[in-house]
Amino acid sequence: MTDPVLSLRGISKRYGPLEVLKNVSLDVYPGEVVALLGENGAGKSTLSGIIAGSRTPSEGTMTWQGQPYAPASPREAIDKGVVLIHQELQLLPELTIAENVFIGRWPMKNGVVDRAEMIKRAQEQLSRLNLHVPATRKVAGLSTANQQLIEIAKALALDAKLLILDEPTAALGGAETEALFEQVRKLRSEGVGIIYISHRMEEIKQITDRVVVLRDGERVQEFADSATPVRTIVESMVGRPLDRLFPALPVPRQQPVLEVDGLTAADGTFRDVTFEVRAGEILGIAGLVGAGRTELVRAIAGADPVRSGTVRLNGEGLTLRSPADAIAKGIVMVPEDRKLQGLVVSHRIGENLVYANLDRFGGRWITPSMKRDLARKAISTFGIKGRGEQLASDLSGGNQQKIVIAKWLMRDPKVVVLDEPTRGIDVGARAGIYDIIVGLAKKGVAVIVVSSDLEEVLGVSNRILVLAQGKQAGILDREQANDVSVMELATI
Amino acid sequence: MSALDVNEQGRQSRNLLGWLSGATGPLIGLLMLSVFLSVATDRFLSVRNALNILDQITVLGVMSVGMTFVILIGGIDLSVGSVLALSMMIMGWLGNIAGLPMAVAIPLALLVSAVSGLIVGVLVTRLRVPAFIATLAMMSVARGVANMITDGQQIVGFPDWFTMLAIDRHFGVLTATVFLMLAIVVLAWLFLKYRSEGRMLYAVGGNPEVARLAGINVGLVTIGVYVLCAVLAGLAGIVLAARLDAVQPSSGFGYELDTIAAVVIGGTSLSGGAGGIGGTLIGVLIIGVLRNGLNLLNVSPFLQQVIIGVVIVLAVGAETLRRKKA
Amino acid sequence: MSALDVNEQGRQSRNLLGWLSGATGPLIGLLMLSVFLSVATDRFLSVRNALNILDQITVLGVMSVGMTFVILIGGIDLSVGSVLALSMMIMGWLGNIAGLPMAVAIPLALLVSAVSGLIVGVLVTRLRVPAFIATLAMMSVARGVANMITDGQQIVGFPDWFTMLAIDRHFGVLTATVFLMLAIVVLAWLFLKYRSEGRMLYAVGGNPEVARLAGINVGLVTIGVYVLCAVLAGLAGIVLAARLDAVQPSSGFGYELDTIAAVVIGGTSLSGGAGGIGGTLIGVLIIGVLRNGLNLLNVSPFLQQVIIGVVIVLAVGAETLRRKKA
Amino acid sequence: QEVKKLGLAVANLQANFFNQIKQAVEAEAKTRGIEVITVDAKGDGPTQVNQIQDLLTQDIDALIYIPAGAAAASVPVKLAHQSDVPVINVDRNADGAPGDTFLATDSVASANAVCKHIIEKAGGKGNMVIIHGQKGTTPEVDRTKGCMDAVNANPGVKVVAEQWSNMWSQDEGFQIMQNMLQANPDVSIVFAQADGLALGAAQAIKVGNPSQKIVVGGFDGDTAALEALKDGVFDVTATQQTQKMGRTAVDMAVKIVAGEKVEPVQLMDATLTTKDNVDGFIANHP
Ligand SMILES: Nc1ncnc2c1ncn2[C@@H]1O[C@H](COP(=O)(O)OP(=O)(O)OP(=O)(O)O)[C@@H](O)[C@H]1O
Ligand SMILES: Nc1ncnc2c1ncn2[C@@H]1O[C@H](COP(=O)(O)OP(=O)(O)OP(=O)(O)O)[C@@H](O)[C@H]1O
Ligand SMILES: O[C@@H]1[C@H](O)[C@H](O)CO[C@H]1O
Ligand SMILES: [Mg+2]
Ligand SMILES: [Mg+2]
Repeated sequence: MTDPVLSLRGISKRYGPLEVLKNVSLDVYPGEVVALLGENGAGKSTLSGIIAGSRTPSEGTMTWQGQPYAPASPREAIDKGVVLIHQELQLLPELTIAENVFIGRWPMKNGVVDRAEMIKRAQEQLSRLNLHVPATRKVAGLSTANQQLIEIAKALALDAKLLILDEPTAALGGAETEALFEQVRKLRSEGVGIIYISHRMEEIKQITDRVVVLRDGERVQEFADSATPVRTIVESMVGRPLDRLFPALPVPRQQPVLEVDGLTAADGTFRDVTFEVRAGEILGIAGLVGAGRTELVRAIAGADPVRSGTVRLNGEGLTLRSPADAIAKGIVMVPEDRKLQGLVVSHRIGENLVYANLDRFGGRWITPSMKRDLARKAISTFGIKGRGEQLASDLSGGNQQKIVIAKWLMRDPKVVVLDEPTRGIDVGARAGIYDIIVGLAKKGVAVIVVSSDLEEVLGVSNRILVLAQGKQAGILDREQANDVSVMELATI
Repeated sequence: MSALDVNEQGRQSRNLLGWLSGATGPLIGLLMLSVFLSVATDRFLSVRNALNILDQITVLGVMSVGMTFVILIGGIDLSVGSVLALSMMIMGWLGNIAGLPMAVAIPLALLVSAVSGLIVGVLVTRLRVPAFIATLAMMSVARGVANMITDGQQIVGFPDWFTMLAIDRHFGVLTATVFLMLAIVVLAWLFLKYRSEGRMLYAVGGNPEVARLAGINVGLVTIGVYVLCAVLAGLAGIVLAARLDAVQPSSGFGYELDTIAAVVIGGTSLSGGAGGIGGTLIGVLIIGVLRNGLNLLNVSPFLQQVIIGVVIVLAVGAETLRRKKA
Repeated sequence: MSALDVNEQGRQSRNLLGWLSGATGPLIGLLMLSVFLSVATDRFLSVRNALNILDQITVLGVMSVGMTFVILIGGIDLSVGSVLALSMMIMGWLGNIAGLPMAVAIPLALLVSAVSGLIVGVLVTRLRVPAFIATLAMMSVARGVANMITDGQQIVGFPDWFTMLAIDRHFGVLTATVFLMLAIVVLAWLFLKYRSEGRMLYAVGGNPEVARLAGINVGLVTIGVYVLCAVLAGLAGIVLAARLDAVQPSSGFGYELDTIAAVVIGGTSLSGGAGGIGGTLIGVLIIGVLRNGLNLLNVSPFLQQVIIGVVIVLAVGAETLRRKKA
Repeated sequence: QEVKKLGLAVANLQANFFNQIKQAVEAEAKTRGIEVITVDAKGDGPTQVNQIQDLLTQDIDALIYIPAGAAAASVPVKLAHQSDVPVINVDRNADGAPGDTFLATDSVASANAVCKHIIEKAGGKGNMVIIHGQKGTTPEVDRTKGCMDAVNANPGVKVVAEQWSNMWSQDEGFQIMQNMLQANPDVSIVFAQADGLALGAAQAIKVGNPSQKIVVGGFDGDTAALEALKDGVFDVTATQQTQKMGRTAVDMAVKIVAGEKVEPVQLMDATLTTKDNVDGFIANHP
């Protein structure tokens, strides 16, 4: 075999007393895709950051193409050909797509930025990913999925010798993912070394050559063959046998709780949607990226205005002018983006729990003990790894997501809407969230789950509503629903 | 998880000073300043001087409470100095020229202040004018109106009981105005800490979209905060009128920056969502003690400006250094 | 994907007025204001008055360019008025009292300004002092030092060629100082628009972490911008000295708010990353035309304050209304 | 009793006039071996009240007090008297609570002389503007009165605009005059109530370059203004006796503390100063 393009030896990383990476070694060869797997908080992003020069290791050495390698800044790494697609979107919403794609390395001519060239080349990158959006458009207002594609285009535009993709598909649907994989395969065939991080186990088999598993900052195992059964890999990740991902669904009761009739968004993103959700039922909503799923559920939760149509709760017609209206009636939503919409990440867990329940404290003094009780209850009920006085930003993604769910469930809602409830969450934690969802249904709550993860919608839904370009393409019963029938409707 | 626990405990102990929310550096600064002044001048450490300092910070203290609220929700209010002047002039005109009793003139002055805050709040929430611009405009308008009331003239001489509010030391200690300031500080502290309405400010400042989705009426909170800030600025004007036994439309010029400085020195973040009244009190005291101390030290007026700037940077920078080390 | 495409392309057309980046509302405001003044007074619409306005906005214009840079990276600079005064006093002292030729005194004054900007930049990037506090402190320090140079005295009377820079209308049209301002505006516009260093400011202001990860040296950019802003403030001081034929340490008091207002009225966002010089020019012109127009209309100074406030809000609010409709 | 420590509360050191008095007080005190503590209110009344509290904390024996605001002038006097510290008001006095003595220029008479001079120089007629000092302060009120007497005696003179400054500064003078010229391009007489204002106005006129000659009168005899007067930058001023005021203030403090009775009001002359007699004042400021 050829020499590795990158070698890590004994890499450790400490934040104060907390050891995030312990003595990790890794080789990446040209023309291979290495899967880097591990639970939330295992240290995958930290390791990526170290390789890409945005964090410095506490101990250990790296070798790049046979030379010692210790990048002091991202710039240094980029110049050498080490390119990282960050887990979090790193885009500037006020700038155009083209400028974002070439950020910091704008093509120059005669000492000035060569706009025409920049736009042309950016547009090329976009079409490689089947993204047909003008490169001169601002990033602000693009859907998360499209932003993720731009993030990928940014990396493709660089002349990478090593490409690290940190959960690139968390926000992508099937078609986008396929377009991405095509590019990854192409790069691999050109001899680029690739590190691929994901929580979507089905992708591992499709795209990676070799699997490396991290647990609690340690490299615990390597599977040379990506055809290793998923169960084996997952058990290596979580360090214990995992029985099942999806719990059994309860049988819904008869009475409809939420009835939506002819609902149309004020801006027309979705039109004429009609469905009902019964007590104890989980309704999945599927569709391609941009189909209007998020907008639909936001409207039901009072977050966005509607043009026409009705929403009834237990037979009572509702006028929802704000989230407060919906919450007061018992309709709550776990939004798509927990960092921007779900949590004040710079505040404590206890505070975040309080924020969703302020009306219940109305007119009373909120004592520290009340906050403590609230936090204790949420943490024990949902098995959250964390403490009330911790900052939300200090928790792993899965635990953050549980907080967002928990803050609403303290109120005994009648309808719970979850938009992409497991985006970026590891398998172990995902199982925990599915348990919560099914637990809600068992208590008689009407649940709506929006997801781009087909396996997930299929796994937790009694019925699946499919949206296609803002229109209701159909509703499938659990028995009829499978990847093929859902995708058929979604691509009408 | 054991490594984590150690870390957690490290954080925990720091939270003992939690009520200061980020103002530990400034508190250390204040203490060091006070120790230095106690040694360097024999007048500083005396009950009399302490009471003087309290008198001197009354106006700034009252205004800073309102500004803390505004900055906590991620806003800013440049109009406080002008609203102070407007309130003074309204009260002075109603009381001394229109001849209404002070007990009527004062509430009306506060009402006018509230209206100015209401206008700002509506501009910010409905017209989406940035708070900086809305309050800058109000700063200009309120000053103009304050001037127009008497065509720029001062009004001098209020009833004795009124001016005595700022002079009479009850129980030999606190004047009514100082007492008022302290009461406002304590109430505001309790409100922010323990009332659900107070916690809302943190949510709104931390992330308005999260707050909205959590069912908080962000617009109403914002308007309420600007009204409160304006009313407190108006009240500061009344306090100042009592202290000066006169009102003048140019009063309070430039106070907005002093007030914002006090709040930010006290550790409240200009981006909103973090900080509190405890820190603001320290910020106000740093400014008050510093000015008082420099006078007692007989530092020449121009050099005072230089020293004030340096100390402010040190007080705030110390907090960063402390955090870096921790 | 076709529905998506339609949706995403809708945004494109609005970019035609892209060079104004959000200042279309203010531009409409400026035009309406000008039309109104042309009708309401016969003196407004004349070459002579237009040149007067240009003269009058020179100092504000030069300072606003620097402030635009600072605000674009998400900062703020409250020290510009004081740095202006410091630069004036340094130049005046070196030129008139130490007797150096102006050609030496002026660069030295600019150098001192640059150092004050450097200090701010280092405080902001290294000590992580919020820009508001760092520049507030510098505002106090620079003013104090400016005062100490002559113990608060003004210095009057410069060489004729120097004062003529602000008076002589070359080719019967532009004074050297107006020409200087226009050159700075054009250069800054080109720089921000076409140089990669200029684009970096947008990246840093949009999100410093993103910029850092993209390999941009955020610290250096930040320091550079504060130095530039201080140098332009110093240059504005030289321009003002030529215009007044005198220097005085109290000059430029309160200019920081005028300058920030001009930039923000021009559509540059206080949170950074959006806006530009085109908008700032409009903001400066709105302020200049408004003051000039109100004088021509013989509006009393107090009423002027009220009207200025109202027009500023309208100019900025119009942008929101326009967007809401669009 | 003897004076060992003097408090000097200045309204605003940016005005040359006050700066001159400050320097005179400090010089005089030095020759008598008295310590002076100086504070500068920067034009803000409340700041001055705070500063005087701090002066009183330091057990000063007497207070020389130049009120900052027009309002608020009475509180410091009351505070000082509460602590049994005598007050020497300079330049400005408060109706409600006058100092133990008040030293000032006879602004009514001197302003009258200045205005007479500029009106005469303009040929006894024309459109006139007045740039006032800080509204409501003693000198502003008195100078307005004195000047208006002269204006009213000349029916050919019309006051077409009046504006007030806050800081008596050159900046303000420039700006105000520029505005006035825009609204009233045919002005031919300017009375600026302080030299700072007059210098600013003169420069605004130079920059504005009007076709008619404009006569400018000032007040104070500032150091820089006297030089400018010599160069013909403006036409006339009234030179106040700042050195004497400073000296007298210290003297009064010593006398009052010693228990001597002094006059409650002591007005000094200001000399009408033009190009012709300016040299003497430049050489030796009264
Ligand atoms: N700046 C920091 N200070 C302290 N702890 C940190 C910091 N950054 C990361 N951590 C901690 O390091 C651990 C590893 O984080 P990392 O982001 O690498 O995990 P990950 O494997 O990428 O997880 P995920 O799958 O959720 O993305 C976590 O426990 C995290 O809380
Ligand atoms: N903040 C926004 N501003 C403007 N348009 C938006 C915004 N977010 C999404 N859109 C647009 O609205 C349309 C529907 O997006 P939506 O987010 O509802 O899709 P979705 O089916 O939920 O997919 P996703 O998985 O991306 O959430 C898309 O065309 C998208 O570009
Ligand atoms: O009399 C003085 C002087 O004219 C000075 O220029 C400013 O303040 C006034 O009170
Ligand atoms: Mg990660
Ligand atoms: Mg969505």
